[in-house]
Amino acid sequence: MKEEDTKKSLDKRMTLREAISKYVFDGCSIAFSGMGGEQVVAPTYEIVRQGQKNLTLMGDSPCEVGDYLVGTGQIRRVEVAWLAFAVAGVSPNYRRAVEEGLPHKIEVREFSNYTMGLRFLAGAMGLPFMVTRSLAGTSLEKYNDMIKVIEDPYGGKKVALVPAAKPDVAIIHANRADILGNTQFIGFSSNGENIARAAARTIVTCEKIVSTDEIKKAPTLTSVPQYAVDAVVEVPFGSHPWNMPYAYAYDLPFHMKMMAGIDTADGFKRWMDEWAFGCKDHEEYCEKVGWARLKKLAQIERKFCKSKL
Amino acid sequence: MKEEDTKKSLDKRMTLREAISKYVFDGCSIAFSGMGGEQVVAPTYEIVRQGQKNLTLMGDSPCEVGDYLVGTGQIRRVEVAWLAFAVAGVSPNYRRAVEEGLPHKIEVREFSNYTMGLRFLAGAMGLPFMVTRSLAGTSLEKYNDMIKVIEDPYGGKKVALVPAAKPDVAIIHANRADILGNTQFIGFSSNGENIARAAARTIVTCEKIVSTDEIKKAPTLTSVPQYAVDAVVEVPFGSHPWNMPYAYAYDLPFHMKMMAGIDTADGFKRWMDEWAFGCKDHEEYCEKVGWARLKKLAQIERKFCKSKL
Amino acid sequence: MSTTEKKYAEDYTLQELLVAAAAREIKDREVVFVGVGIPCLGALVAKLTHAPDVILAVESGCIGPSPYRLMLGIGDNACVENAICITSLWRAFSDQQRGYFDIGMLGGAQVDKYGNLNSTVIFGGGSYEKPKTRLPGSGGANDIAISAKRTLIMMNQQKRRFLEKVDYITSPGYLDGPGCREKYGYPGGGPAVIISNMAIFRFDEKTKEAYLDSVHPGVTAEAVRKEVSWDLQVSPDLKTTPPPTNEEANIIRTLDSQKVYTGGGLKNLTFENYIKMLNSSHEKIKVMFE
Amino acid sequence: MSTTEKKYAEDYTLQELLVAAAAREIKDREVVFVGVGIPCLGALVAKLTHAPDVILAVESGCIGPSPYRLMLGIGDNACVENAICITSLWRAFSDQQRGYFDIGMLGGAQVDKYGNLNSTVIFGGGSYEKPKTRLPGSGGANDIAISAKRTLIMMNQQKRRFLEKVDYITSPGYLDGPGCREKYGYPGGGPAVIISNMAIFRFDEKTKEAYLDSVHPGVTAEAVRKEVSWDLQVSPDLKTTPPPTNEEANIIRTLDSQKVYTGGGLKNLTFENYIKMLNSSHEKIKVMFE
Repeated sequence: MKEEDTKKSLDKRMTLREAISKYVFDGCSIAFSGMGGEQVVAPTYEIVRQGQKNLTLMGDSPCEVGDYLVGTGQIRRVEVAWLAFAVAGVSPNYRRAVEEGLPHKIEVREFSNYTMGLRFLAGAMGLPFMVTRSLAGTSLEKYNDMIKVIEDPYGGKKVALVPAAKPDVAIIHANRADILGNTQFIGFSSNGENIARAAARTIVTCEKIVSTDEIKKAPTLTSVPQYAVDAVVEVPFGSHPWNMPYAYAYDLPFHMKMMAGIDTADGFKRWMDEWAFGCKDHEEYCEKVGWARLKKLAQIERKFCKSKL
Repeated sequence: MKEEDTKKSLDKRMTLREAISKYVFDGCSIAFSGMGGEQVVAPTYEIVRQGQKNLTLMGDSPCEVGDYLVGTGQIRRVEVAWLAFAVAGVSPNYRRAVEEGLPHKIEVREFSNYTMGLRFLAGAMGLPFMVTRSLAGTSLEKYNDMIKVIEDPYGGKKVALVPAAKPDVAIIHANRADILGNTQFIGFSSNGENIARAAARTIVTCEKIVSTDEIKKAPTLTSVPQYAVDAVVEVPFGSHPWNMPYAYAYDLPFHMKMMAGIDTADGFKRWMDEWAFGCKDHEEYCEKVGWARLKKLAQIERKFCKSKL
Repeated sequence: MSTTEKKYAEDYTLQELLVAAAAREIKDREVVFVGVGIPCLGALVAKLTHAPDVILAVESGCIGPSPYRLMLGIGDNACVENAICITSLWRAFSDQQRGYFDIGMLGGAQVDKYGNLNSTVIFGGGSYEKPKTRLPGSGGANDIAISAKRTLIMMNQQKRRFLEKVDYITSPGYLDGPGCREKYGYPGGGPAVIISNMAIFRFDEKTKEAYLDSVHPGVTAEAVRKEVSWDLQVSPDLKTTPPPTNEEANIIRTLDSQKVYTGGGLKNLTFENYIKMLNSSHEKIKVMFE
Repeated sequence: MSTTEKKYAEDYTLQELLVAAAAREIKDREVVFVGVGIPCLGALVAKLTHAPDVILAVESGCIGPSPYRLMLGIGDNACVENAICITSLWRAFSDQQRGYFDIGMLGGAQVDKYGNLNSTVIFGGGSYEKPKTRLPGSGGANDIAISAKRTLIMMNQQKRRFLEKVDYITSPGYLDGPGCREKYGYPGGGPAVIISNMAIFRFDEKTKEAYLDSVHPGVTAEAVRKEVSWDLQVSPDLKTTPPPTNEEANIIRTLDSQKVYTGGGLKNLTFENYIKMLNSSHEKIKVMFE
């Protein structure tokens, strides 16, 4: 279907399986929202299940989505700022791929979080590139041919340029959206609003689908308007084990268990067998984690942060 | 006082008179928020009263502030996209200045609303310039030496560049702010959040000063954080006769009376005598307009748009 | 045909016909970047008739309002009313530059055969620096002309306004003809239509020149040609612009009961009548949206 | 002096001393761009002791939170808790580039005498493309190093980490020495301090080289020099790093009761203990903020 038609649809709901199989294709470039939290985890498992290949990942600091899809061999190239699991640890599959070429070598183009953010901003604005004070004079510039340093035409010093990022597909995970695709982050949006616009096709996954009337009660919260969205999928606990602001706390103990699990290539395979292929969908994943545990994470969060929405 | 010190002050409240006399100086460049509504009117009258001269106005589509300060001869140069009064009519003082050199000639550098917005965005981001698809190939580029057209270094077509706008002073009018300077627009922000950051010194005028606890109840509404603000002034009805979202409706009949009043140079002088010099401050202006009338404008607005804040 | 014709209002004014003509250029579900005046009223009429899912957008940063009143400006409070998204000026224009906006609305003091518009200066023997007439300038027009997928132009029909070449290109149409927009990588497609007080013009796909497509009731092609400075081509299939329907006329008269946009009502608008207009519009339009 | 000394905790750990040392680098009312771990905990301790009006900022876009718990990441929910502004990543970094952020916090696997940091690759005989050790990469570090007014660096003290020259400059310090940052127009001032598990280093204003300014209790200058690859200069006024105060130690132990940052607690963290930590932190820290 033409982009025009899906972006103008009045009901963009579908299942996660449908959305991923419709828009994520072999050889495509793909980007995800999230930053040190709010990670797009459930769609990552679904992409592992479906097995799309030769992907180019464009991201600032992707966690599961970077490490897993490198580990499964689905990624061919990354354009990123950072790949690890923050407090939980480093990225074992990324290390194996770069250091040992396992399961195969990947191309790497490195930026910083801000300049990946600027690349998505340029893409979102329909501009060819963006200027930045970062990068110039450092090894990032030296080892990455996508970064250009020019003399400021307005007579200033050297400035670096980064090209627009325009992924084929973006998947962003937000607190809520309506069936038209109007998407709201109640907490921070990281680069979500720009990643959504930079992509040709945009899948919004959200904790909760709400009515358009609910959206209209807080219109300043709408980071992504409907005209930038192709699909809307309700995926509660879609960021687990990560936190989701105003929804549930970080499941750090689960994350540590996962880190121990994926430490070796064999362990990683077992983890995927159990948590990706062993669950037919995200609902089964949640059941396996345990609804009581997930509910506890939501409960404890309400103690700290209560949203009026 | 050093910029550091005022921006770190824990109580930035002052009167409009104090704020303008402290930060608006002869020969300075100045910018204002607002776009087809939310205009910064009360501070304009105060600048007329205080008489600062040789100003450079940087703005997208300024109304009173452009026309009045050109009419009083306080402006030396404008860098703008548009100067008029929208539905109410054209800008008589701007016309007199350009067509007849009255009260004196002014320098004009013209941009579009978007590209002035991008100039403020560049200023807000600490960047030397911004790229745009607008301007190239049109007369704006031809007659404005500040616009440069280059070949896209990433191999694309021609693109235009516009330099960062970094005014000495910005005055933005918002719905609410706390005494630290955390500033919230409940409706649209036009270019307010970038103008505030682009300037060296930033005065926030607002309809209402609220507690920091109130600000924290809707943190996503904070368009300008305290570290970008030097002064906070409570100025209810500060945009009259313009509308302020979620506060009061447009006073179109008053605007038409004003337009008839300032149509000639003599008429403009009389209007200033009556409404700027004839009122010692904004409070007297409001009294003269009539509190009952202002209250009615607030009342009718609540019928259309109710804010939960 | 007769049943269709019956729907048309009989006592309509020229201004109302222009509003209706503008409204009909808008398709349902489109994103429309609206300005002040007749075209804006047209967009509201479209939303209340054949295009309920149209998304209005304005320069101040409001997306998708459903106001119960006339929008008196691009930053009027009507623009935040029941909006789906409220953001900033730079973001709204960036979304347009990204390609999300289907139609933009423009006007000017001069237009030429390639749809280039001037709303900046009339030289009149003078120059850019010292013109005969200084106009307001671009505002967002340059950006809309470059980036909206297509634009609708609203003009007064006068020979001195419909020119071979405008004094100053504020808002580019097709510049010097075919291929010019591509040279600069303009994201948008350029002008689709000019609606004047006499006629409707469209643009030839090959030559990019404006041709006469429709005359308003009672106007001849010859009369239009007299008010155009270039050798105007006329469509072999010349139409007559249909008048507003009863439904359209009713909405127009409710939203603009004081004839702010559709008559000379602005100059003598009293505070009392203004408040009355807002009150009655709130009552009546609310019902239509629900 | 004795009254001051009495405040110091007696049973503190090295990790707690590092947290306190980081906290003391922060002045009240400063804007601090915090990351994960020890420095982040330091920023929270500063806010709860000598710098109540400090503004924390994180990369995900949260400005000015006052969380009742440990921040477990730069996008942890603790970052939105009682925040004064919640926005986007690009905006937070743009505000830093504009010059609003006083201090940024950095770490790495290698540092050199000019404060350049490597958190990308250890060549180890290999190359960038085929290194011995692949590290996570810049994240926001390159941007913080370039644009924060000053930076605080946290490092493990080992000869192979304190180098004459790093393999790869992820985060520039003073590059090749005086004048280099100016050449590229970096908005920020560069590194102010390195805190290691043995000592505190500062930078000579003229040479831009790191020198030894303070040793932690029980550590000698000679021992530090053994773990540095360049000819380390020692301050004529060499200090001993003060231990955490009782108040600081108390806050650290409340926020991180499971020793996630300040001990080996992370690996064996049970769900039960984790929830317990959050609950008790909520109770106790809430009181401190109020």
